[in-house]
Order: sequence, then structure tokens, then C-alpha cells
Amino acid sequence: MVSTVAEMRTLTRRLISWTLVLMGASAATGCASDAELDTFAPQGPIARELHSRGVLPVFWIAAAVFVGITIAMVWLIWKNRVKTYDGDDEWPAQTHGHVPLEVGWTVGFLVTMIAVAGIMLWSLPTVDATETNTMAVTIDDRSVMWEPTVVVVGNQWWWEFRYYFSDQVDLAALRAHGDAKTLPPADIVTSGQMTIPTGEEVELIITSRDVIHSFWIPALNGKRDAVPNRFSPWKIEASDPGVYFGQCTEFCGLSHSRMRMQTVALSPADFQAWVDSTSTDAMEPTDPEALAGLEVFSGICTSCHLIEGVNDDVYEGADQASGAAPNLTHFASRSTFAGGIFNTYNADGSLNRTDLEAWLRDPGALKENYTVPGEQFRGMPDLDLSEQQIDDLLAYLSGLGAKPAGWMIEATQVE
Amino acid sequence: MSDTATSEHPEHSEPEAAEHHDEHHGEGHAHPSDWAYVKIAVVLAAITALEVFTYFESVVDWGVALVPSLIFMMVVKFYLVATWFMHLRFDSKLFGRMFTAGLVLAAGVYLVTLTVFEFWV
Amino acid sequence: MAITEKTPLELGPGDSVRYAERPLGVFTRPQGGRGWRDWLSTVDHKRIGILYGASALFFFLVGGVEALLIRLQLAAPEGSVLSADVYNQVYTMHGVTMVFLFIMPLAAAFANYFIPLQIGARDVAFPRLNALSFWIWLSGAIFLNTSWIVGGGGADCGWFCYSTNSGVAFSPSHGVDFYAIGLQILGIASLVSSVNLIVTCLNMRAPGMTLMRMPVLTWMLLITQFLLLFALPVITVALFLLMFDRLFDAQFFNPDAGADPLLWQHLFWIFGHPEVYIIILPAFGVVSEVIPTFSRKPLFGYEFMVFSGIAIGFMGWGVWAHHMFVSGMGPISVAAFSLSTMFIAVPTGVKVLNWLATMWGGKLKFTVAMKFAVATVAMFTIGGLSGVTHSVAPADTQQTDTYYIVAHFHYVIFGGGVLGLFAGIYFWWPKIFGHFLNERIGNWHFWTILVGFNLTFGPMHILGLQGMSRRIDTYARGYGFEFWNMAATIGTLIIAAGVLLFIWNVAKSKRDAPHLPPPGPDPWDGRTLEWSIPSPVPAHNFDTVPQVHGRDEWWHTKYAENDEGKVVRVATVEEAAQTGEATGVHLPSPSFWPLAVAVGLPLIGYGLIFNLWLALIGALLTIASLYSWALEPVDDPDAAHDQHEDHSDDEAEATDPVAADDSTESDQP
Amino acid sequence: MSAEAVTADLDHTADDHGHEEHATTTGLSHTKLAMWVFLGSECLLFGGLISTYLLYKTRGNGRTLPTDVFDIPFTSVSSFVLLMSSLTMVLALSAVTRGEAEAGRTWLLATALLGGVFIGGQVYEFTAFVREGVAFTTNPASSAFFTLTGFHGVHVSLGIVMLMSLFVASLKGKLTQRNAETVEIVGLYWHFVDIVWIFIFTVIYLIPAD
Ligand code: HEA
Ligand code: HEA
Ligand code: CUA
Ligand SMILES: [Cu+2]
Repeated sequence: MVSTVAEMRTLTRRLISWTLVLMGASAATGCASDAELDTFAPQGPIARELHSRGVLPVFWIAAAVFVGITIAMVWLIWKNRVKTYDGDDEWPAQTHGHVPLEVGWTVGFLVTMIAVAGIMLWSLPTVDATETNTMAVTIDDRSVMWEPTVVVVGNQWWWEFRYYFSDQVDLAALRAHGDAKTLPPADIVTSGQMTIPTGEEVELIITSRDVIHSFWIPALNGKRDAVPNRFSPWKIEASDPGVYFGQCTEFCGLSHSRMRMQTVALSPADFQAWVDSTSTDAMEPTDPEALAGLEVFSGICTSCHLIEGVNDDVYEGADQASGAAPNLTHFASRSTFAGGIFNTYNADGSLNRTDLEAWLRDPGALKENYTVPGEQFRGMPDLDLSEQQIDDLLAYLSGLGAKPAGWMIEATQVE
Repeated sequence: MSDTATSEHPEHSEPEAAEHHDEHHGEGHAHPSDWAYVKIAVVLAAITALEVFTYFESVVDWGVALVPSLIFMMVVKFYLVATWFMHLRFDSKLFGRMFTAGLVLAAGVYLVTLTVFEFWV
Repeated sequence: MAITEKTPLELGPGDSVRYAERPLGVFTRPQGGRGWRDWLSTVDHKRIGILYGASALFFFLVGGVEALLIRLQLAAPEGSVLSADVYNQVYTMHGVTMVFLFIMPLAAAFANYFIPLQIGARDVAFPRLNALSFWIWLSGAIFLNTSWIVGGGGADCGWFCYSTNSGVAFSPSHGVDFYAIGLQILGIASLVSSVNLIVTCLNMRAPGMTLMRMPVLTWMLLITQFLLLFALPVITVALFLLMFDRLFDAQFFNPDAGADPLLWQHLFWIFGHPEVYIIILPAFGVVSEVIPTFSRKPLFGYEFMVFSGIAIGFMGWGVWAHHMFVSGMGPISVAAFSLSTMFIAVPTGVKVLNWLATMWGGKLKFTVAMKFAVATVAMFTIGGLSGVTHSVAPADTQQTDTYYIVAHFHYVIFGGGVLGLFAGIYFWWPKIFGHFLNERIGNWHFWTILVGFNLTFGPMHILGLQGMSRRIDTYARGYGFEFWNMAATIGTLIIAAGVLLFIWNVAKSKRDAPHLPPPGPDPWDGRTLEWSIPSPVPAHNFDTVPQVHGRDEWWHTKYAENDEGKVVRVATVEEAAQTGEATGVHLPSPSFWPLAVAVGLPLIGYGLIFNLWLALIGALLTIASLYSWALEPVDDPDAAHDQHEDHSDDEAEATDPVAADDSTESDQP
Repeated sequence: MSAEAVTADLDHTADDHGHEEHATTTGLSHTKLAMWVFLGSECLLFGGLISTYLLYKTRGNGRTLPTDVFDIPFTSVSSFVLLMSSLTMVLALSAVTRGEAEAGRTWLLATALLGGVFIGGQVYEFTAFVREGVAFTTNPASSAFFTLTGFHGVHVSLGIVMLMSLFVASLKGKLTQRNAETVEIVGLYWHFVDIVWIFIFTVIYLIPAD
């Protein structure tokens, strides 16, 4: 009924061509070169250690076992296949088992797994926050010793990053506090892009205001969930200045796929400059269009967004399930917006009006949201803005904060 | 049944035994008397009284011994009901094993869960 | 063998329908026979097995169409086949459908059909409860899927439906309500059947069928039933909490009130991890039957196979939090669960090597069933090894919630579970339906599935390691995801072609069957008791309950080893097999009440969601049906069968415990 | 130890049980085995509910906790009532086994009544709690409390229904010695519900929630 030899040939042929296709395709796509989220391309000491101590060793062991089993199997098939059974005397020796053998491979596997266990225990400490290092940061003309720490808050569907430089806020108390909805005021609040100094291990305190999200910058470390009512420790470190990409990886509802973030690593000097420019209140607009934009903001956007120096006296949180919306005080200083998914600037450094206007026209068309009247909103609602209002708002928003450096703008152009 | 009375199952009853099921039931030779049950119930009641007694701390302060003693009394009550009233003492071990499997598993996974939640600290 | 002729229900092959008046209930008491009504009232474990199998395969198509939608959406970046909302529903329902409505019931089909046959029993311990399990399962399955129509869409919270995203504020449609209630209904079904099958395995073995002589399939299914027995209550608790939160404003998962969202995760995964072994162990059992048969050798290391199965089932209880390595539960817990997870590789590895050792020196005949079985071992190993890479907790922080995980679990579930059960389908099809599946088409089926499967899920390893998140309805250009996603989608289309080939095979084999020689009782030269009786199996299974003398009883009936260790035939199949011609075997009477009970449950479900009055009606229907059930004697009183007094020893075989049921009013011995 | 030895007693449990002559492999009754298997499963159910309560017992969201309104003397009485219903249950079985239908019936009724008293006590407790500001939706602790005790209450109520069915059957003369096993099985369920309460009473009520 079955022609086994022919089939074995087909099998081999297929195996070989399949491997070739795979290899060719990997070469063609260059695998890692343009994969911004590649887990096999660590860019900081933590991720590198995790990779070399944890990931690679167990991959090698798994690969070795795979090769062993596969060779054994192919060989067994090759050697023992028959076309048909003809007759009763075709029976091979009837072995029922062999206890020493069984014990042998059980022990073999045990030993292998003990090795894997060793790998795990050896690499586990690399990912969790341990060290407490400090760096000098000048804030409000005062020099403070800062334990590099960022409070990371997940919201549907964007990330907020809070910086507490002054020693007024006791981070230990904060961790015990547990509620992300009533965090103490921070020196810097930003969203979508987290700025860190290079060469410093930055501790993250990760939490969420609505559902569970997961914070992940593959080049800098593995991921950690943002769980409401919990403040989970994590850490990242970048060796070199650059923009490192991330993606929310815990399913968090409608626009989970469009919840991204970047970590911008700056040299300590640049970081200080960033702190200086970002810890201030928003700039007063001067040109009439921007003033009109401020008008629109104060009339409409103010029900959700906060701009320090503009509406902090009246702001009472956002009409959102999370109770929060991105802080726009230094909107223009970030190279992406709307949860890290769109570029604020084009490659040539000009404002990305196409996406910005489209976003203001109907956010839900770009990023699905839930804005049923009478229920808690999730995501930015369609505000029915006129074209004039949109232009005005863009004039205002594009003046909020210092435009990021050219290399940063370039680095966020993914396509 | 004749087909079960084989060398594999020499212990199986004679076919007639199965037919005359009822008569055997009446004997209850393995089961304790009603009086034994009442005695167990008295013990249970006494332990319960003692348990409730701990609640009135003003009378006796049990201190650190409170929780262990309460757990101990609970286990004793649990054990008495299971072994006497539920007949685990007299019945096939298999029954007890099925039940204990669930009990032990439940204890295991839930104690671990509570530990992960740092319930004890 | 003497068969008593005085029993009332003559349920041999080819008997006719007889409906008796029943004063007790609305329904006339059905009395067996043929036609669709008898499928509704059947209590025959084999028919119930077929019902399970057919419905499961139907839901495979449903889940498969959902998978096709997923893959079409993800074929290229910025896909626009589905909206984000619909995508979330589709992938959630894909996971739920495949796990609860396809692979579990398909395994249940094997359990129902083959446990009694392999242990030499005439039915399960509680035939009516068995029917109840199936009907409850089906009503739950239908209930779950009606959420597409009346619930405002399917559940959209992922198959593990993490709190707090499952709350009303974040998932306002009724999808999650249907999920919570639907899975509870399905849970009742599996719980009932697990109790039933455990009792069957322990209590209804043929004489001589000691536990350590049970076929490995039965063993693995038994372990599976224990896992179900203990795992289902845990998810039931979780589902109740979720339902109370959503429908009655309880505070279990409301973080604003101080609740901890991780509670759900623990409860779900305490169930969820045993669940994955519930999925794989039946397939392991199938493979352990198929490989020896087509290697012409007994299974290597039977005891080790059994005990490694037990070990897997047991250890599966201590690893659940490996799904929560990044949840922030603390490094000590992470390390502990990471360690416990790793060591499951040991018993599983023992199984893999024992299969290989069975093939060692054997004579391997690659029928389609054998091909599927061997492919199962190979593909499962890949999935298991990626599992080991997740088990290293720090490494998993890079892997979790990416397509690398998706690759892992499709390799174990599809490459292990589904391929394994396909092996079983090809292997036992002639036993169940009395004709072979076409081997040539089967061959095409096998190769398309194998190639399509690897093309679909192989690339997902790469995608995941390149950082592609799972559960995303779309991805942006420029992250390097385009090529492999397209490959995966093409792979899925190839799988779909394979599935269509299978459907064609089923149809064609049935059409061709009359022109081909029938398979006879023992087409593959099988080893276990089900091959000693005719194909298809007669209603009463065994003319005479077999006496078992050792493992692979049926094989030893046919063959013996001579002094030199050579195998010699001692009996032909024709000589040794039972003819299935016995009549008058006392079988349990069919009943409509299981179906009626099952109809009530979804009504309660709809009622809880939409209108409590409806729930009341459902509850009344259920209770009334349960009562009628309790009052309905196990055996039809019209069919007076006081013949028990007349039993003489030599005719006792015919009235074995098969008639036993859950009512103590039964008057069987 | 050989594999055979490990499982041998499963295959040969019938030896010392002369009164269990069913034609089954183990010599044990299907139904009774099924009930025990089911009770094993129930341990996981109640375990989950109890753990949920323990985890949440102090999470009051600033509102009254169940532990704040516990009335231990009252609950002690109803716990005692439930405990004693186990005695009447076992006496019922004992009577039915001996063929004393009437005594059996009386004890069954007594058991059901004691169970009814317990349920009545629970209803009272629930309404008292609600009056004192601890309702189902008040906080995680209260949700968990009502769910746990409510589940237990539903179990007791089902038990009462079964007992009353037996009682009615007995009135009709249908509950004879030969159905003693039915009584035994209902009894197993009943005792199980009782031991769950033994657990709950100590762990939930008596051990102080610091
Ligand atoms: C059939 C189902 C099935 C099976 C059998 C397994 C088996 C295993 N699984 Fe898998 N798993 C799933 C289904 C399954 N899994 C599903 C559905 C998910 C995702 C759920 C979700 O998130 O939606 C998941 C997720 C999952 C995770 C969480 C990943 C994450 O989300 O971050 C982990 C982590 O440890 C894991 C580990 C393992 C391990 C160690 C095994 C082991 O049992 C594997 C053992 C087998 C082998 C190792 C191969 C054979 C052995 C040898 C050849 C011996 C030699 C080997 C060595 C010495 C290494 N699995
Ligand atoms: C038994 C379990 C099982 C099976 C068999 C499958 C089978 C498949 N699964 Fe999956 N899958 C899961 C269980 C399973 N899956 C689970 C648990 C999840 C996680 C969900 C979650 O995250 O919550 C998941 C998630 C999942 C994802 C990730 C989604 C996401 O994270 O966004 C993907 C993506 O490609 C996928 C693809 C597939 C594919 C292509 C198949 C294919 O193998 C399917 C092959 C079948 C067909 C192609 C059907 C053929 C149909 C026809 C030929 C049409 C005929 C039609 C009629 C006659 C009407 N599955
Ligand atoms: Cu946030 Cu996914
Ligand atoms: Cu798992």
C-alpha cells in the first residue's frame, strides 16, 4: 500500500529544500539587521548578560538535544522501515524493556536539567534590580544625588514615565503605596518615550492605572508586567546613546498592538540638558495661530490632558478608565506620539503634519478606541475639530518643548 | 459473578453472594454501633466547645499557642468525621485515597499560592 | 459461551426500534435501535464517543476558520481584514474553541470509545451520566458560540482572559460573560465524565485486567481524567469570581477596591497548566499504541511509560506560575517555579526515548497512522524543547508574550496533540466505522499537514525572537516581520488544504467502502482487546467478557514466543476473535433526560446575562429533568427482567456490571 | 518495589469487605467510588474559595470587613447544629442498614431539619451583616466571604433536598434496606459539607484576622 523508500526520498528531499529555503530566506531578510525589537541584539550590559548567560546556553542545550533526537529518529526510520509485513516469521526480537537503559537516560536527562537549572540560577540575578547607584543631577538649580529611577505607568494605550529627582518623595513608600492613580506630583512627567542616561543602571518601578500591560525594551532587558495595585521593580541600562524600541506585550484590549514605546538613551551631559529643558512649565505661545491653539486646548483638550503652567490649577484627571492622558507639557520634545506609534517629525526634521492632522481629525481611525458616551472612555475620542482648530492646535503643540536632536528623529523613522 | 471469580481475583465473592446482597447488608459487622457514633459526637461537641472557648480571650489568653491549637482541634474534628461518620476507617482504602488525593493536592497548590502572595508575612 | 436468552433488550446488531409507553415522563422511554432519535437518547459509550468526535472535528473547522482569519490579517503589515476589535474576538475564540471545543472533546471521544473496549467492559460505569456529559458539553459549546450573535461578539480577552482587562469597564460586550458561563458549563461536562471514566477504569476492568496490564492509551486517559477532576474546580472558582464581578458587582478583581489582579492568574494557571497535559497525554497514549503495532514490537518499557505519565500528571501541578514569570510575583517564586518546570522534561524525555527504543530493531511499516505517530514524536520534541527554553525564567523574560511562545505551544498542541490524535483517527477508523480510511489520500493529507504545519509555526520561532508580540492585530512595517508572517500564512493555507483532503478522505472512504474488502476485526494485527471484536463494534462490545492474562492480551492470544524467542502464531484472527453475534446481552436503556438536563443549562446562562426569569425557567427545566431522571429506572420496567433469579453460574457473563448505573434502584446484581 | 506491587491493592481491594459484594473489579460500588472521587474534586473547589477569602480578608477598601461584624457565639451555635446533623445522618444510615425504616426516616428528617436550622442561621447572619454595612459588593473581603459561605450554603441546601427526597421515598416505602447505599452516599456528601464547615469555622471565624 505504501512505498516507503520513495517516501523516504521525498522526505529527505523536502527536508533539504526546506532547510535551504529557510537559510536563503534568513539571509535575504537579514534577520536581525532591521529588526528593531530583535531579542538577539542586546545593546546594554543587562541584556547582554541575560543573553549570554541565560538565553544562549539553554538554546545550545536544546539544539543539541534536538539534533540528537532527530538524528536518532531519522536513522531508526531509515534502518528499520519495511514495505509490508508478509508472513508471521517477520517478527523482530520482542524486547519489552531494559531497566538499566531506562535508568541511564533518566539520569542523563536529570543531569542535563540540573545544568539548565544552573543556567537559570546563574542568570536570574542579572535581570532584577539590585544595585543602588547614584548620579548627580541638577534640578531647579539644585544639585541632587539621584538614584536613577523611573516610575513607569501603563495606561490604555500609552506609557507614562515619571521622574522624581528631589528626595522629597520616598520611593520605598511609593512602592508600598500601591495605587497608581494617586501618585505624588513628579518633577518630570512624559509619555511614549523614556529618556535615560547611558552607562547607568536605571531602576524602573512599573505599575498600571487600568489593565495589565507589559514594559519591554528587548535591546536593554526582558519584560516586566505593569499590574494595577502593584509596583514591580525592573531595570534597564543602555551602553550607548540611541533610541531603543519597545512594545507593550501583555494583551491590554483594543489597541494593544498600537501601544509602543521607545527608550532614548542620552549621554549624562545630554541627559542633564534634557532634564533642564523638560522640568520647566510649558512655554507661553507668541504667534496668533498658536495662541488660538492654546484657546482650543483650554476649551476642549483640557478635560483630559495636562499642560503644566496652563491647566494644572483646574486639571482633575482625564475622562478615561485610567483617569489619565498623556502629559503634553513638552509634547514637541518627543519624536513620537500617540503611544509611540507615529513620528512627530519627518525624516527631514519637518513636522509630520500628515499624521498629526489625521490624529486630531479622528484618533479612532488610526488607533481603535472605545468612546461610548456615558461609559468610561478608553483612548482619545473624536473631538470633531474643525480644520482651523486642528491647524491652530498644531501650531501650539509644535511649540511645546525643545525639538529633539536630528539623530533622534532619524532613529525613530522605522519604515 | 462467575467470570470475575478467577485466579486473578481469588478474593471475589461467590456468585451467590452477589445475588443475596441484601442479607449481607443487614449484618453491618464492620460498622460501629450507634453508641459508638454518639460517643464520637460527644467528643466532637467537646472539642467544639473548647474551640469556641478560645474566643473568649478574657478567660484564658492562649497567646502564641492559639492558632496552632485551633488548627490541631480542627484537624482532629475533621479526622473524626472522615474516619468514623464517613466510614473511611472501615471502608476500602481506595475511597480514602481518592479523597486524600484531592485534599493533599488542594492543600499543596493553595498553600503555595498563598505563599507566593506573601500571605504569611 | 452461554448467553442468557431471557434478558429483555435484544440489542444485537440489526435489531429494531421499540418505543414503550412511559407513564413517568413526557417522553416515551426509548429502547434503542437506529435512526436519529436514538442518537439523542443513546447511552452507548461508542455512540457518545462518535458524537464527541464528530462535534469536535466540526469545531476544529470553526477554530480553523478563525485561525485562517488571524493569518490573513497578519499576512502583511497593517492588515485590514479585521478591525482590532474583531481580531481580538477572533483570536480569543480561536484559542478557546481549539482548546475546549476541539482538542479536549476529541480526546474525550477516544476516552469514551476506547476505555471500555480496552479494559474489556461493555460500557462505562454510568452510561446515562456519560450521555449527560456529552449533551452538556455540546450545549456549552453552542452557548459559547452564540455569543457571536446575541452577545455583541465573542469574548475579547484572550483565552486566559486576564483580569482586569476582563472587567466590564474594559470589555463591555457580553463576550466575556459568555466565556465565563460557557466554560463553566463545559467544565461540568468534563467533571462528570472524569468521575465516570475514573470509576470505569477502576471498577469495570475485565477479570485479569490489572492496572499494570491496562493498555497505555487507557492509562494516559485515566491520568487525564484525574487531571480534569482536580483542575476543573479551580477554573470553576475563577470563573465564578469573574462572573460575580461582571454580573453582580463583586469586587474580586477591582484594583480600586484593593483587589489583586494576580489572583486570577494563579487560579487560571493552576488549572491551565494541568490543562496542557490534559491535551497532550491522550495523544501520548495513542502514539504508544500505534508505534508498537507498526513496529511489530511491544512498547518498550511499559512501566516507565506508565510511571512517566503519572509523573508528568503529578508534576504538572507544581509549575503553573511559569506562565507568570514577568508578572512581578517576586524572584524567589520565579526561581522555584522555574526549577519545578524544568524537571518535567525528564519524564517526558523518558517517553520520547521509549518510543524510539520501541522502533529500535523493529519492523516499521509506515501506514498513515504510523506516519502521524512518528511525526508527533518529532514535532512534540521541538515544542517541548522550546518549552525548556521558556522554563529558564530570565530567558523567558525575552520570550514571553511573543510569537516564540505561540510557536512553542502550537508545536506541542498541534505537533503533539493534533497530529497524535490524527494518528489515532487513522488507526481506529476501521474499528469504529468498519472501513479503512484511504491510505493514498491519507498520505497526501499527512504530508500537506506536516509541511504546512512547519511552514506555519516554524517561522513563528524566528518572529518571536525578532520581537513580534503575540495578540497584536497588526504590526508596522520595518521591524522585519513581513517575510515570515507571509510564510506562516501560506503555511496555514497548506494546512487548510490538508484538512480539506482529510474531509475528502472521510467522504471518499465511506463511498468506496462497499466495494472494498472489510477490514475485519483486526486489520493492523493489533495488540489490545478492541481488536478482538468485530468492526464496527457491536452494541454490546464483547460477546463474552474476556479473561486477561497479561499485557497486550489480544496479541498473546494470536502469538507466542518459542524457546528461541521467535514469535510463532498460535491462533488466527478468525479463530480467536469474537463474532459479535451474541444476542440478548443486557444493556442499559437509553434515555432522553440527559439531553433535557443539558438544554436547561444554557438557558440559565442566557438568563444570568439577559434576564433572570429566563434563568429561572432554565433552572426549573434542569431540576425537573434531573428529577425525572432520578425517577426513571435504569432499566425499562416494561421490559420485565426478573431473570436474575434464574442466573446460573455459567450464564452470568452476560449480565455483568455493564448495566450498573447511578440509580440505586436498579436491580442488577 | 515492582510496579505490580504498587498498584496491586487497587486490583484487590475486595478482600476484607465482605459487605461490599458488587460485581466490580475492586469489589466496590460504582456509586460510592464515584462519590468519593467527586468529593476529592470538591476539595479543590472549596480550597480555591477559602484561599480567595484568606487572601482578601483584610482588604476592606476603607469599609467594614466581615471580620469586624462576626458574631462568633451565634456562628458557634449554628456550627454546632451542623456538626450534630452529622450524627443524625450517620444514625439514619445505621437504622436504614438495619432495616428499621421508621427510625431511619426520623433521623433523615432530623438531619434535614438541623441542616435547615443551619441555613436559617446563615440567612440571618447574611442579613445582619448587610445591615451592619457588609454587603456582597462592599469590598473584596465581603465578596469573598459571601461567595465562600454562599457556596457552602448552596451545598448544604442541595443536601437538604436530597435528604428530603430520601425522606419522601421512605414515606412511600421505597427506602428499604437494599437502598441503604443511597443513604450512605447522600451521607458522604453531607458529612463532607460538614467537614468543610469545620474547616471554615476554624480558619475563617476563629483564627483572628490580625
Ligand atoms: C500540549 C500542551 C503543552 C505541553 C505538553 C507543554 C509542555 C511544556 N511547556 Fe508549555 N505551553 C503550552 C502548552 C504546552 N506546553 C501553552 C498552550 C502555553 C501558552 C499558554 C498561553 O500563554 O496562551 C505554554 C506556555 C509555556 C510557558 C510559558 C511561556 C510564557 O508565556 O512565557 C512555559 C514556561 O516555562 C512552558 C514550558 C513548558 C515545558 C517546560 C514543557 C515540558 O512539558 C516539555 C517537555 C518536553 C521536552 C523537553 C521534549 C522531549 C524531551 C526530551 C527529548 C528529553 C531531553 C530534553 C532535555 C534534557 C532538555 N510552556
Ligand atoms: C488545539 C489548539 C490549537 C490549534 C489546533 C491551533 C491551530 C492553529 N492556530 Fe492557534 N492558538 C491556540 C490553540 C490552537 N491553535 C491558542 C490556545 C492560542 C492562544 C490564544 C490567545 O492568545 O488567547 C492560539 C493562538 C494563535 C495565534 C496567535 C494569535 C495572536 O496572538 O494574535 C495564531 C497566529 O497565527 C494561531 C494560528 C493557528 C493556526 C494557523 C492554526 C492551524 O493549525 C489551524 C489549521 C486549521 C485550519 C486551517 C482549518 C481548515 C478549515 C478549512 C479547510 C475550512 C473548511 C471550512 C468549512 C467546511 C466551513 N493561533
Ligand atoms: Cu498595553 Cu498591551
Ligand atoms: Cu504551562
